[in-house]
Amino acid sequence: MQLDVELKKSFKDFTLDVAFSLSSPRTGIFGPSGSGKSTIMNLLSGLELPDSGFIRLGDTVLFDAKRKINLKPNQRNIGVVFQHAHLFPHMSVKKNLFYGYKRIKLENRQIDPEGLFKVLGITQLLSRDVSTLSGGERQRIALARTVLSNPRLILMDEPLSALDEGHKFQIIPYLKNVFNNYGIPMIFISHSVLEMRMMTDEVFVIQKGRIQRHSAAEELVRKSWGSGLESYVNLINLGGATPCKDLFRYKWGHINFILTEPAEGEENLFELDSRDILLFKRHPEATSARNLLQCTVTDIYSSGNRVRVGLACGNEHLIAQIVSESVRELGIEEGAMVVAAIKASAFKKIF
Amino acid sequence: MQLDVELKKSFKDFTLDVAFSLSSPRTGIFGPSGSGKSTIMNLLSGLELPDSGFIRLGDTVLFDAKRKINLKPNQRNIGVVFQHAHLFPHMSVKKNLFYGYKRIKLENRQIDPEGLFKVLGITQLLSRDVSTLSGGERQRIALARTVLSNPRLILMDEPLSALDEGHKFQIIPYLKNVFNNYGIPMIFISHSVLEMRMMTDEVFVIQKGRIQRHSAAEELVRKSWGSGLESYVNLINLGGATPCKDLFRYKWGHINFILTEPAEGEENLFELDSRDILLFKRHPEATSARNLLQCTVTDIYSSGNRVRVGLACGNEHLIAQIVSESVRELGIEEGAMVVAAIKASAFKKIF
Amino acid sequence: MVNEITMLTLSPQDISAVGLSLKVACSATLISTPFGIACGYFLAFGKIRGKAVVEGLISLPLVLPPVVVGYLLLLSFGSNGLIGKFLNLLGIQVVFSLTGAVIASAVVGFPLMVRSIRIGMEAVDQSYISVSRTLGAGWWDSFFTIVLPLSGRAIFAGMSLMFARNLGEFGATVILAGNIPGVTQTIPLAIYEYTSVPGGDRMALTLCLVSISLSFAILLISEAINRKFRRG
Amino acid sequence: MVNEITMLTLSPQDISAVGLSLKVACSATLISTPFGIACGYFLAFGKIRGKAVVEGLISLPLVLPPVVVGYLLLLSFGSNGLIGKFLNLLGIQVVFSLTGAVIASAVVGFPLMVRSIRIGMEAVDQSYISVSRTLGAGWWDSFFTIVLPLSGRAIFAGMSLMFARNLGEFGATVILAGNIPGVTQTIPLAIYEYTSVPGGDRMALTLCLVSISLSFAILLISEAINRKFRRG
Amino acid sequence: GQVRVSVAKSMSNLCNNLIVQFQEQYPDVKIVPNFGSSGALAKQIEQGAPADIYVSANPKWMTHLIEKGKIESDTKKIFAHNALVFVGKSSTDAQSMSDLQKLTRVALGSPNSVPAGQYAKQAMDKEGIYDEMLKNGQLIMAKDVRQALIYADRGETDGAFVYKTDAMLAINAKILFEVPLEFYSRVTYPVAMTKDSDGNADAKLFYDYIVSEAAHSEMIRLGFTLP
Ligand SMILES: Nc1ncnc2c1ncn2[C@@H]1O[C@H](COP(=O)(O)OP(=O)(O)OP(=O)(O)O)[C@@H](O)[C@H]1O
Ligand SMILES: Nc1ncnc2c1ncn2[C@@H]1O[C@H](COP(=O)(O)OP(=O)(O)OP(=O)(O)O)[C@@H](O)[C@H]1O
Ligand code: MOO
Ligand SMILES: [Mg+2]
Ligand SMILES: [Mg+2]
Repeated sequence: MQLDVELKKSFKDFTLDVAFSLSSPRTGIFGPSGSGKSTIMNLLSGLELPDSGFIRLGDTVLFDAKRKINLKPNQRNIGVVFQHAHLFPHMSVKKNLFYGYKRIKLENRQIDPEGLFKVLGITQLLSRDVSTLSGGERQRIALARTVLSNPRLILMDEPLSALDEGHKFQIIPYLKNVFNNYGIPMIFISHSVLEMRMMTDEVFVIQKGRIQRHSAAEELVRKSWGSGLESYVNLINLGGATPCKDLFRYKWGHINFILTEPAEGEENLFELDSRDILLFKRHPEATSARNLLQCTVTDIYSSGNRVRVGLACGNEHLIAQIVSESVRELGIEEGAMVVAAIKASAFKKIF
Repeated sequence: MQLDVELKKSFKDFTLDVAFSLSSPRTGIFGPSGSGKSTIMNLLSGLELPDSGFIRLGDTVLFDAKRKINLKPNQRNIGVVFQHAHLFPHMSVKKNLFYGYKRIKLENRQIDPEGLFKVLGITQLLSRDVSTLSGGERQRIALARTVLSNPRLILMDEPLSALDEGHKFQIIPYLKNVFNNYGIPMIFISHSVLEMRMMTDEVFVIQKGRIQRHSAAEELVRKSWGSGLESYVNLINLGGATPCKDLFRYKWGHINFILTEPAEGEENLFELDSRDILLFKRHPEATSARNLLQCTVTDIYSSGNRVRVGLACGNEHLIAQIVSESVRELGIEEGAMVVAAIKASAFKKIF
Repeated sequence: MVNEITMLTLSPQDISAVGLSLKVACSATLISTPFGIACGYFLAFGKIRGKAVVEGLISLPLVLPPVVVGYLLLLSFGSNGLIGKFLNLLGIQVVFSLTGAVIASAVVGFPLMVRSIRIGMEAVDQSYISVSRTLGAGWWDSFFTIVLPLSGRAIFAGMSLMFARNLGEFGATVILAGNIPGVTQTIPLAIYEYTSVPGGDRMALTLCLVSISLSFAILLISEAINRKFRRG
Repeated sequence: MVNEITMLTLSPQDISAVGLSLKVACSATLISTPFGIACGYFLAFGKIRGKAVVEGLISLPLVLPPVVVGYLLLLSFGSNGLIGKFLNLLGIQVVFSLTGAVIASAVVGFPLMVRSIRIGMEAVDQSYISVSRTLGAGWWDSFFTIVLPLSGRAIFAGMSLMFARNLGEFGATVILAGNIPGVTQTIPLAIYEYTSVPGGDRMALTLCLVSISLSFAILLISEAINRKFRRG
Repeated sequence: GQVRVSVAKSMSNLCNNLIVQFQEQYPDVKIVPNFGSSGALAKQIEQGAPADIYVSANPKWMTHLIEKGKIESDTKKIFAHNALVFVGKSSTDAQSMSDLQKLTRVALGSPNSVPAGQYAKQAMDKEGIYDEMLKNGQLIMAKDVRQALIYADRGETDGAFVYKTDAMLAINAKILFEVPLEFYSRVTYPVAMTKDSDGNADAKLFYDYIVSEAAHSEMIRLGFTLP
């Protein structure tokens, strides 16, 4: 997918003026509240009319002010998932789900609803009343409804921010599954760094109606450091779990991790707070930490009294965060060897 | 304050039947959704009529079915803070704040509005339009509005659950300040264990319309273990911070902790995940952990493959959570000595 | 009048009046509904300036005495009137026909229906419309599957209001459609005629009671529909 | 009629009719408003069974032909009527007086006002009322400081609807108050007189235009108030 | 065939009875009556509403239609006459026009719009009491005769000027006196065929029937006087 956009839109005291091209199927738009994220989405989907500019998706011109082209929202084939699910209150869950599906030509119905429902875990909700659904369930239905309308591109406007932490992480794997399985490109709007890292590969950062920069999603976090309170979170993809006594062993590259948490499936994402990695100069003796890794320090960057240490363990990378005092005490410098101790319980399963 | 209650109330498919007495100024009502928490609140405040029973607050009878006494909500002098702030949309922030205040007799106006606004940090909001407030601001206004009405008791029905994590922890210190400064007793309704621990001393656990048990707030957490995923969080009250190189030293009983985070004031609440405490049999040599504590194991309880170890460090107590394998390796048993290592960055400031 | 309620019987002419009234009120309501929905939608969602003017025009039949409304309709639909001439070419006779009664009722009840529908449509969340558009529904599709069902309660309320008003409509009908027994004599016109017959009061009262029962029936039906809408 | 618009002049009698109409429409609207609010509140929040019956009774004047309504009012307020006898003792004369015109207008316009207010009140969130009660406001206090302001838009809409309807009210007024120039002859009654005389159409038209202007003015005022309510 | 008759409402009773009589003789002819106030009927005819015969209670409207060229003027005939009476409760003390000024309230059709009111005004003017009674607020104007009758019947006014035919509808009120014929011009009900009726033989048939003596007995029964 190739999307080329150049748009201007003025409101009373806000002006959006952006131009960008994107080809990554997982793109993020990141920015603070009021920066214009939703406005971009409304313009792309045709719900609002730009003052000038153009929108090209692949080789279809969706909008061109000069050539007076302006496809209606229903002609654009762009799906939208809003912050609030906006399930139609007068329809059953099933009717909601098939609303878009029924409106596409038979030959374009490439998605198997049953399969999608299974992927999203909503098969058992079909007969429920819309008003009885929880927030997470509502968002999954909304997503399924959009996917079933067979869009060429899905825009997601903070689909998770109305959910609490529990629901949020419950729905992310579903989202990822859908986009992996059905290969639909998407633009993900959010002001959460964590969501961005999990959902997108590259990110446009927007501020006051203008695009500030364009970078890889991972960059966002490292660079955004310095704001102070947040610590870096390692996102670690592990393979399937093998029981090992009463714990579980996971493959991480050539290394094994011992975790307290079990997991099903062959792909699992865990969160490891950079502060949960304890560094030793020498191998400690008896300790309650289950994972002791021999690592090489690859880089060191610091902010205030805290230091982030890049570690290479085999082919994999980790970031540990320690205090600057420890750097001196442990003699940490690029190329130095250290032992990283990680408790089996420090890994938090995202999905 | 002494509150004696005996109430029955039946709905179509729900019956509330409770009897309790309470005297603690910080009492919690804890229970799952639909257990009858809000119903209790509505009955206490007079917004709903009990089928039978009585309510006595101090020596005032607010309700007595047999004696046909039923004070109106406005005669009960009980303040309520709801889950949603319910600020009156047609009034300014200021009018909202003084709604109750204007309705009490001059001689009863014991609270100084200016002081309260300062405590709640809302002085600069007075001239704002209600619709421009954020969720946290709205709740603080709602709280101030209730406090200014000079109630003998404040009921709070999940005042935090509509807020996101950031706002939630932002408002808790304000809440605590208010209840400390003005000495108004309160009943706090919630289904969050953490909120309960922070806001209340004793807790009634309610389920399906009946009181299951009555216990100290701390008990709630320890006993609730076994549900699985959650780890125990140590809530640690520390004194004022003293800068110490680029870190900060806090007093905890007779012990000092080294933290990365600064704090103002002489009372600070930090969260320490039980999984962030690493245990060693012997004192480890060079390590990035800033805090090494010599502790005695006081008790051990386990669930699945995880074990919680009670530790005594001087007069203070901590709970560490490790895997059962480590218990064997480290030879942990009641009375054993271990070294607890805690990174300076493991402490998370709540307020 | 009160002591004469004892015998309530309807003459054949009364029965035909009741039938005509029902026919007229139903047709007028049903025919007006699409226009009422269109006007309600325009007033609720339209972004054009001068909505107040349109609203004022729609409210006219409310402000003018019904007899005047009837006279203005007679001017337009009479065989000398603009619309009347055109309809005559098509062989449609409005004056002195049931069609005329329906038109008179429709015009007089219209402002009430539009107000009700407008309030309901103003309460429809725009987001649902946006969502349906992005799901591939065209404007009309979205209108029929989202806007209409979501303002269903208000539409039914408007219809029942108009129906009730139509049951009592006299002034405009008597001018445009005439008062012809069996053809255009609805309940109010029959009541009017009874007042010039000795002992006509009792019969008039009976007809009033019929009107009242009809309107109660409609009220109950519309409440039931409302309740269903509120649930579903 | 159309080619006669050229000269629009009002006779002194017409001017008095306009004045009376304004007086009657304003008084009827203002007097009905408290009752309309009470009924609207009851229908919106009341928990008693049989609300449908109350609603039906309130709707009666809508369903019956205005002339019948006027006749029923005459029965009640006339010197032999129950209420009439009582009021006579107090020295209040309803029949053939401006008071009668006001009562007739109030009764006929009432159902429209109540419907509008009811819809508005149904939209008021009960929680605000609960909150105000726990803040120490008594029932009336809460009603005046919360319920009324929050349903202000609907109340004004109901008032303007009723006012408009009153400008056109003929049937009930003419029976209860009589058609007495300078005393009870409002615009619709004056129009009726003109239309009953051959050649009176031009004068009738002039009065219609006055009515229309008045209702437009009210419409614009109520729109302005609405906008203020939406903002504030 | 079909005959459309526009009948002033005050004649509806009479007309209905005549139609029944007529159709006993001519069952094939369908008479379609339309009842309304004389003015409303005239306006309908003026605007081209279908009508073959116009029976008016107000000669002015007949003249108006003749001026507008809607009437076959040579068919205009006096159909019936009526008499003006004064009705009221039996307790009301009024035996003649000269007693009226003593009464508190008197109802009459509005002289501007109701013919019966015009006749009443004529009578009172003749007696020389109209202007004063009007000034004193003793006169209650009604929109039609029927309304004036209701007022008198229910005792809202001491009495009312109505036609003799209307007085027969009263339940409580009695005829207190008949207004002497010399006090007002004669109450006439004109009837005529419209230009639209052109060539409608059945209409002519009905027209001839109601202006013939066949109608007289019914007129007398209902209180009209014969032309
Ligand atoms: N229809 C409109 N009329 C006037 N101003 C508007 C309109 N829509 C958006 N704006 C303004 O445009 C700015 C950007 O709004 P937008 O909704 O795009 O922000 P956002 O980045 O999506 O914020 P959030 O994260 O809060 O959703 C805001 O200042 C908003 O007030
Ligand atoms: N007015 C009512 N009519 C019928 N049932 C009611 C009513 N109010 C509450 N209930 C029922 O009573 C039960 C308890 O409700 P309540 O609101 O007290 O729960 P809660 O503990 O506050 O739950 P939550 O945590 O979700 O707020 C629920 O099953 C609810 O459906
Ligand atoms: O039939 Mo009339 O025009 O009311 O006298
Ligand atoms: Mg947005
Ligand atoms: Mg609750």
